[in-house]
Amino acid sequence: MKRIEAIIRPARLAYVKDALEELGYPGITVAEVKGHGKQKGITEQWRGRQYKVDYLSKVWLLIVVDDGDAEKVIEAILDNAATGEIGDGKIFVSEVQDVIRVRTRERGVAAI
Amino acid sequence: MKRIEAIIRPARLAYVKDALEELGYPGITVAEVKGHGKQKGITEQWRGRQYKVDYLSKVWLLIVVDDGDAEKVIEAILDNAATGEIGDGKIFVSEVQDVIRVRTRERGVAAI
Amino acid sequence: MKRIEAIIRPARLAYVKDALEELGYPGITVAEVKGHGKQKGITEQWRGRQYKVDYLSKVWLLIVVDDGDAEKVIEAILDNAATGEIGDGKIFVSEVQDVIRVRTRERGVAAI
Amino acid sequence: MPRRLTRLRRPLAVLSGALFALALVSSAFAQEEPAGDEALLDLIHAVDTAWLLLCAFLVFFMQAGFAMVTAGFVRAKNTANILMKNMIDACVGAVSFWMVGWAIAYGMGGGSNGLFGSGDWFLVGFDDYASWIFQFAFAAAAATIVAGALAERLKFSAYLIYTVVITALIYPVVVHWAWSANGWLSPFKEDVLFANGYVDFAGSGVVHTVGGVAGLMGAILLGARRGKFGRDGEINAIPGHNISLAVLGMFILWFGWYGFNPGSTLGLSGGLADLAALVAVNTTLAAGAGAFVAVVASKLLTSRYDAGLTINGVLGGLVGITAGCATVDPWAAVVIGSVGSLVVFFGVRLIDNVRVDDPVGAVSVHGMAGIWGVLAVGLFSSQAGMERAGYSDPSSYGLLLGGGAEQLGMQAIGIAAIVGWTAVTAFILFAAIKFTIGMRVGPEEEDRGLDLDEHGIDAYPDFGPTGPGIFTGVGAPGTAEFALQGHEALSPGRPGVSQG
Amino acid sequence: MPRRLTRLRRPLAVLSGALFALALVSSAFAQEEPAGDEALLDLIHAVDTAWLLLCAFLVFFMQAGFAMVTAGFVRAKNTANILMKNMIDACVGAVSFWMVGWAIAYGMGGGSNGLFGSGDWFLVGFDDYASWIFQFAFAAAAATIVAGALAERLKFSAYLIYTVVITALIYPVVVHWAWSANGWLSPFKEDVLFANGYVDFAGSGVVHTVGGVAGLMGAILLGARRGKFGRDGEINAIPGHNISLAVLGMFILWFGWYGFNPGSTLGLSGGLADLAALVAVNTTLAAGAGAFVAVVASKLLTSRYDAGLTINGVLGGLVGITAGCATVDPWAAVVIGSVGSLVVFFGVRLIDNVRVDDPVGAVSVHGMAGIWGVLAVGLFSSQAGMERAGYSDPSSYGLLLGGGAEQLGMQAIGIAAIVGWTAVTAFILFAAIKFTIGMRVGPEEEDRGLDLDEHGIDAYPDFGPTGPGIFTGVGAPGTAEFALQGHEALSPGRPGVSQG
Amino acid sequence: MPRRLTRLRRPLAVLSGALFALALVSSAFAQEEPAGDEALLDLIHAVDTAWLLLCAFLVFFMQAGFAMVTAGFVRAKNTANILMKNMIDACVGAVSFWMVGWAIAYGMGGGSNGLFGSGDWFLVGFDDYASWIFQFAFAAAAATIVAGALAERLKFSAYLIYTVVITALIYPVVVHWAWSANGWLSPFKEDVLFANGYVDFAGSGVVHTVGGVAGLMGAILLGARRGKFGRDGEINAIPGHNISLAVLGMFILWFGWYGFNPGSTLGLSGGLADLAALVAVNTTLAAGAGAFVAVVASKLLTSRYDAGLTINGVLGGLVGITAGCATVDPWAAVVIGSVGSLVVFFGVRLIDNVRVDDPVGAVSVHGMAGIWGVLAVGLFSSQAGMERAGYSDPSSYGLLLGGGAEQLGMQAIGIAAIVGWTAVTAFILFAAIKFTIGMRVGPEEEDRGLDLDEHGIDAYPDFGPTGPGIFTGVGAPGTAEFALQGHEALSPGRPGVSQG
Ligand SMILES: Nc1ncnc2c1ncn2[C@@H]1O[C@H](COP(=O)(O)OP(=O)(O)O)[C@@H](O)[C@H]1O
Ligand SMILES: Nc1ncnc2c1ncn2[C@@H]1O[C@H](COP(=O)(O)OP(=O)(O)O)[C@@H](O)[C@H]1O
Ligand SMILES: Nc1ncnc2c1ncn2[C@@H]1O[C@H](COP(=O)(O)OP(=O)(O)O)[C@@H](O)[C@H]1O
Repeated sequence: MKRIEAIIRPARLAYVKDALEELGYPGITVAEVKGHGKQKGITEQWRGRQYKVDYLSKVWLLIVVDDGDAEKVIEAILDNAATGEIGDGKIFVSEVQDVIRVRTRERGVAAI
Repeated sequence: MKRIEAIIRPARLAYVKDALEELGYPGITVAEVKGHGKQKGITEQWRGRQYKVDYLSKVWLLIVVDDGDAEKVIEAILDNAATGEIGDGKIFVSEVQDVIRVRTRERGVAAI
Repeated sequence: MKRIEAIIRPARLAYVKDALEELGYPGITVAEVKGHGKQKGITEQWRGRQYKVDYLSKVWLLIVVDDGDAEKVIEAILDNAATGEIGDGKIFVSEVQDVIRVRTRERGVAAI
Repeated sequence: MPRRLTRLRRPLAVLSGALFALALVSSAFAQEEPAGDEALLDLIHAVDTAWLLLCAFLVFFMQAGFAMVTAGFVRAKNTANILMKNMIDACVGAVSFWMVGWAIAYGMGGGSNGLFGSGDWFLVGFDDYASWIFQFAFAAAAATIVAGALAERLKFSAYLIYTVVITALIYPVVVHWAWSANGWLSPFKEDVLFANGYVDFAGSGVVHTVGGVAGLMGAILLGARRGKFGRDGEINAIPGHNISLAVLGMFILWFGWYGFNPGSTLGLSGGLADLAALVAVNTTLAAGAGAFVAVVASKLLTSRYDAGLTINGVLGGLVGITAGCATVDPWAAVVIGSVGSLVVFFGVRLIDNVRVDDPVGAVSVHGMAGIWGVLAVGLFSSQAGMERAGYSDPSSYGLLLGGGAEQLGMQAIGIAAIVGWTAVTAFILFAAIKFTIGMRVGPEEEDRGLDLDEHGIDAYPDFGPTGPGIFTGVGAPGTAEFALQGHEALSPGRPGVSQG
Repeated sequence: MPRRLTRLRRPLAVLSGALFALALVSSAFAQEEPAGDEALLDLIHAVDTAWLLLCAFLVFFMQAGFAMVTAGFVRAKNTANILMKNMIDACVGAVSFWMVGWAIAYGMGGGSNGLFGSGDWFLVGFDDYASWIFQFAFAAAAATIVAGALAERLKFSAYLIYTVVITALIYPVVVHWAWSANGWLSPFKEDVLFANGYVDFAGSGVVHTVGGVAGLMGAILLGARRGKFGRDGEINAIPGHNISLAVLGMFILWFGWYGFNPGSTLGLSGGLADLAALVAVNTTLAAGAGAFVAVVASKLLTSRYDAGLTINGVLGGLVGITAGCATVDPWAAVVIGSVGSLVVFFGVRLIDNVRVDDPVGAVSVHGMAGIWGVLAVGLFSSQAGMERAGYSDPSSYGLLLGGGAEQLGMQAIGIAAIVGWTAVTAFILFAAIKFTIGMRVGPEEEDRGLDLDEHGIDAYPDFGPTGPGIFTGVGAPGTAEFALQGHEALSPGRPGVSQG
Repeated sequence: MPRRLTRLRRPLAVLSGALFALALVSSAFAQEEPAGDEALLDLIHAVDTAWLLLCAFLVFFMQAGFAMVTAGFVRAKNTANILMKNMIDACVGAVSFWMVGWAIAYGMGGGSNGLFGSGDWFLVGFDDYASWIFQFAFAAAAATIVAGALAERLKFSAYLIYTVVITALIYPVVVHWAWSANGWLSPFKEDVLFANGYVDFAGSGVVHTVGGVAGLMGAILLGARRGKFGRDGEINAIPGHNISLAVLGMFILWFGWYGFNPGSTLGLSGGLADLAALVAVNTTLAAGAGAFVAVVASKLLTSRYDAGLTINGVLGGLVGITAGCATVDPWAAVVIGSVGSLVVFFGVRLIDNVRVDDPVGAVSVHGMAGIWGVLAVGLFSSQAGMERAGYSDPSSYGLLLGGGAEQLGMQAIGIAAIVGWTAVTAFILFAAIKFTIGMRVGPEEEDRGLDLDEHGIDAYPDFGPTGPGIFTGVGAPGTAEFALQGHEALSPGRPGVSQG
């Protein structure tokens, strides 16, 4: 099974989630994270003095899927998360050895 | 070594943590995340108008253990995180190639 | 490619980030997490009654790099995150099968 | 006995006590030394002035209440922006009401014509300062109502222009009509239009409806926030960010309303103190009933005790009673407050249904409940109430109490005129802004929140997802300590690298 | 000369100045024109009325203070619930005190019997509106105290019923006993029980102890919050969520207390202004000393300067001085405030140790420090103090100042009666609620927080872990913009999909 | 006619109305019964006293404003600490001003010498309570200003000592100089130094500059916060945590300022009511102009409408007008407020550039704008203004209005003396603290935030990264419920395991 971990723009999450749900992958976990990369940070100011916020708000999205579904899921994320501007984020794919559903103790693909 | 990543209900964390500590695994990292899955979201309302919150508060728990200990740890999590209701969460297990303790630069199992 | 996941002290993040940036690895993702380990928690009090906060604020840092760069990055983290006191944190290294840049759909090392 | 003078309300009534006493005293002491007399007159004037000042301070404090309710009802990312708007309307309002607003509302020079005043520009040669500050606080309240209706998308520069125009022109003209000594609607002019003239004791219509209608015009021209209305016609809730601030704001507003309504006696002497006390009681009961009705209605109709609607319900009750607080009896205040709350309850839905986006419910709370309050005067005022409040023709009073339909008709005419004037002028104003400098921030800016682009700030840098939080931009090696301090650098805290 | 009337406190004393002056003036002017006289009497009445009104407004504003302290002391997930309770008790209290409460406290019709009044129901035929609003504000304060003690687990519907009963019955009866012209404990009745009768100038016992004891009964019947007491007997701290709001609330309460205590002179004329000034000074010193003692005690006994205890210490000092603020000298106010703070300090521990869960310390702050305040009158009142405050028998005064034990005995009887009445009636009330509609939310709801199930809301949707935060439920494809706006949809913001 | 007495300001002026009236009345009624007379005098005194009390309450409420602005301007991790400091200075200030402060400021016993008073220690034998509480509120304001300048690094114990000394000694001496009946700078002494003496109507210099300069001395000795100044000379911005609280605090301060400035008439009778009204108008216009200028300046010079600078701008306008609020005309108030705002704007930069770290801008807002306010009296006071405010030599007035340079010179001398005294004594005080118990927390504690180590608390446990949030330390198996409750344990909520 594949562990797909995507760092995307917060504003694109709704689109990505809807797309995944339509494809039949409702199970996802998300979190607010901060990203730093090529995208330049924001300049804010405090009582007239400017400062740079180097970390931008991003959404971290975790979805574990069966090997065969990985490409479909990745495509869906790419289609809905991309704006073409710097800062769209990354997808990291790695191998998961086991998945367990806490409620039923099912294991493996059945548990996804 | 195994990287065990569990998504559980916030209310069960204390039980899981205590169980792990008793078993001799005090080192864990946790974070607040939001989950979406089969469990239906909450309906809230704002000045009389209802809306659905699709993401539920979950705890993400990360614990890296030696290969031999993985099953024990998974069992402990399952025992203490399950309520039997939809939304209990998932455990994902993957391989970790190396662990380093920042303080001592120890590596591998010694660093866990 | 390697997925390097470090749990470090919040106060050390700025040093680590600067070091990584100088080495030419500007792309990182961070989040606020809480850690529990050998480091003892904080005792707070509320209207005169003390209680223990078992979880300490930590920063979770994710950086994916090419295999050859992993050691350099790990060294940089170790150099800048260590204080020598209990609670400095851990680095977990695992294998990433694929990296995709959302903006360009580039894959693999090119996408890092 | 100069009874009529006693009851001349704005702005002359502030002198009423003194005049009343003067008449009494001078007849008595006609042949004597005027000394004790003089001290008494001085004191009467002092007491009336102090009442006006203290109530003005309370009304001013409502600015804090508006700021907190409105801030609590928007998202965190637009908080600094709405607070800036709330600050600036009071501040710019002070300056423009000093320069122009007062002159148009109450200026006595240059042959007033019933439509607008003129004279006392910049308060030169003017000395009724207590009246000015009391009226200023009302003008600022009218102005700030609009901020909420246009929240989360209106440009700050557009608001800056709007706020000058409403405090300098739109609102003062209405005041002149309704409260000056020769406004065409005014109950204080020599020959009132009919019945008692337009009776709006503390300004349900003059202040609140003006704010609400101006907000409505702005909201129509501005369009809804992104995401408020779905493509398939669905109406989305967009929750605010801080219910604690909103409740605090509600309590501050209620507190300030004790200056707004009781202070509108404009004095204490000559029996006005008892009137102020009754007004305070009516205000309290209307607010309480409004909240109670909102709680019950929300439980019945939405299945939960809705906090936002309860806040709106209190305010609806308060706005509703504002016009009739001096002329109705306590039981009627309970009714008026209850209905005011329902007006808000259903008004909020109505506004949504006609696809106008009013993030804080300003149009319903101030506009609609304000209209209700004005009409309620014509329905519920008692004969004794008209008399004790000093209106000229107590034989016209509340329709439901047998006082005929005349007063109700007068109220309808008055509020129609106010709504009409405000709607037209505010529409022109906002349209002019829209087609020149533009009203609305860009869509990306709106998504990011107005705080960042307009003000370069996070309202809560340590909490929100957008703030730097525990993450710092300060490069570690570049961080040193102030010489006198001598600590060794350990870690840089949370500051950002200065660009300046 | 109706001198005794001058000192009749609630509610007649409001007339005192006028009567006092009337006596003086009418004797002087007996053979003259009464005109200047009439203006003076009008003004005296106006000034006394205005004082009562302004102080009532300040006391009302304490609602905001209670709301903020209590909200700050609970967890974020129960914030909207506690705020709703704070709003609704003021609001429902207004209505029920109008209908019933006042009649039982001060109603003059139908042969009062020393136990409860009757008459002036719904304020029909009533005109002492300033007194009503002042007394209402006190009733609302007594009611709201209980919200804190029962926070984080009491059902909203249960609170709604409770709040009607306390403002309509439980509290008004105590007021009748202690402050009406023929209450059996009252120092203002013809023949006081003994000594000066029960002396409780502004209500340490009448208001605060009533609230504190009712809260205690409720907390006992309700049980502790889940997690407060461990299986092995450990007592867990459950920190609140917002120390900024709590401090703000404390300052608002202190500010409001300047209406509560000095306003209890019920007038300014006839020398009462100087009494009010002394009362204000005593109030200030007791609060300051209370905070100082709390800071020192917490440092010594818990090793840190405890912020929550400091807030509680200020309030303990204020509650403590409330009964004796007019009859003690400043040095004694410092002592009373200091002890009041210690009473709270140890009271909080005691309540924990007897396994009662009082999330905000209401029982200690209001109940216990209130009892201390009542007793302190019998310990520290000076002879001159009793005299200047107009009590009937200044030869009985503070035990520690050589005034004998009589007054202290009278105080003990009074507070025992108040505690007894409140404990019994509140217990019956809460038990009746418990065994009919139920007092307590279910355990899952308690864990989730009351905001969600009772009110369908997150108090802070953008901050807390439970709020939608930056995550939205709006389906992207379904999101469109309001027609007039014309922006292309980019991203949906944070709204949820409407269900309505 | 006792004209001079009428105008004696602090603390005698409170009697002015009464004395003025007494003179009038007694001459008139010389041969008659003094009865109506007596009632009138009583009422005059009552009204003057009530004004002082009500304004004192408003000034006291500024403590809440200071607390909120300062808390909003620091990081979340230092919030409880700064709030504790704000609470404790009002509280300790009350006690020390009762014991010592008043005696030094206004004590009449023991041959005052123009430098400091003596007598009325502990208020024994004293009865001008209204004056005491008014003056106390000012002392507390002066004290609390410093908290902001030293925020985020000063030890709580150091602050505790500082607060005693400033309210007992440093501030009272300045008051004696400037406002007592024989202070060497005072305009109310028999022979003023020259011109009208040092004119500082409500205390731009006496209160605000004292606070600002003391803060500056403290900040210099304390050193900058870690991370404020970089090694390579860069100046880092360290944003605060809560702009909502800061705006609320600003509005509370402005509201309280209506007690501060208009209340400084110290009475209402004898024409003072009209003076108070003018003062209120000037205060309003200066604040409004200050905000407007800050908004425009920040837009032009930083490209954004800066919220923090707008708050500072309002305060700069208010501080600026405080000295001259009674003697300048409204147009001049607009100018003074505008310049005051610019003084703050550039002052904030200047302070940064000289490498002093003032986290909330207290030095600029109170210190610099205070000096500006004092000088502005000598520039803009009108002749009529000097007269109506009762100063002794109206022929010296504002330089820019043709009143000569004398008054400006007198103002310069006065403020130089105040700055000198405060700088020297505050420096000694802070140096003594630094070299005994230490001023500053350790660097690790500073990084962690002062809340944790000094107070053992998180200001926002549910939001911030440091709080326990949804994570609990309660061991699940050890958690049980209170017996009466009977729920089965499901989950432990968020409490921590008790250690006590
Ligand atoms: N090597 C990396 N490891 C982990 N996260 C990364 C890495 N590179 C980028 N990211 C994340 O992706 C986000 C976007 O990267 P950025 O370089 O700004 O733009 P783009 O993805 O368009 O090239 C960053 O904010 C960061 O959160
Ligand atoms: N495929 C998945 N990938 C990542 N997280 C998942 C996945 N499926 C479920 N989750 C997480 O597990 C939580 C519980 O899943 P849900 O389907 O609601 O109930 P259950 O685990 O009882 O079947 C979700 O809220 C989500 O956080
Ligand atoms: N086995 C583990 N799995 C996941 N996170 C761990 C593990 N052990 C430690 N951690 C994380 O590392 C942090 C530091 O660990 P700790 O034992 O306190 O000190 P040290 O790393 O110096 O030995 C913990 O707070 C926790 O977040």
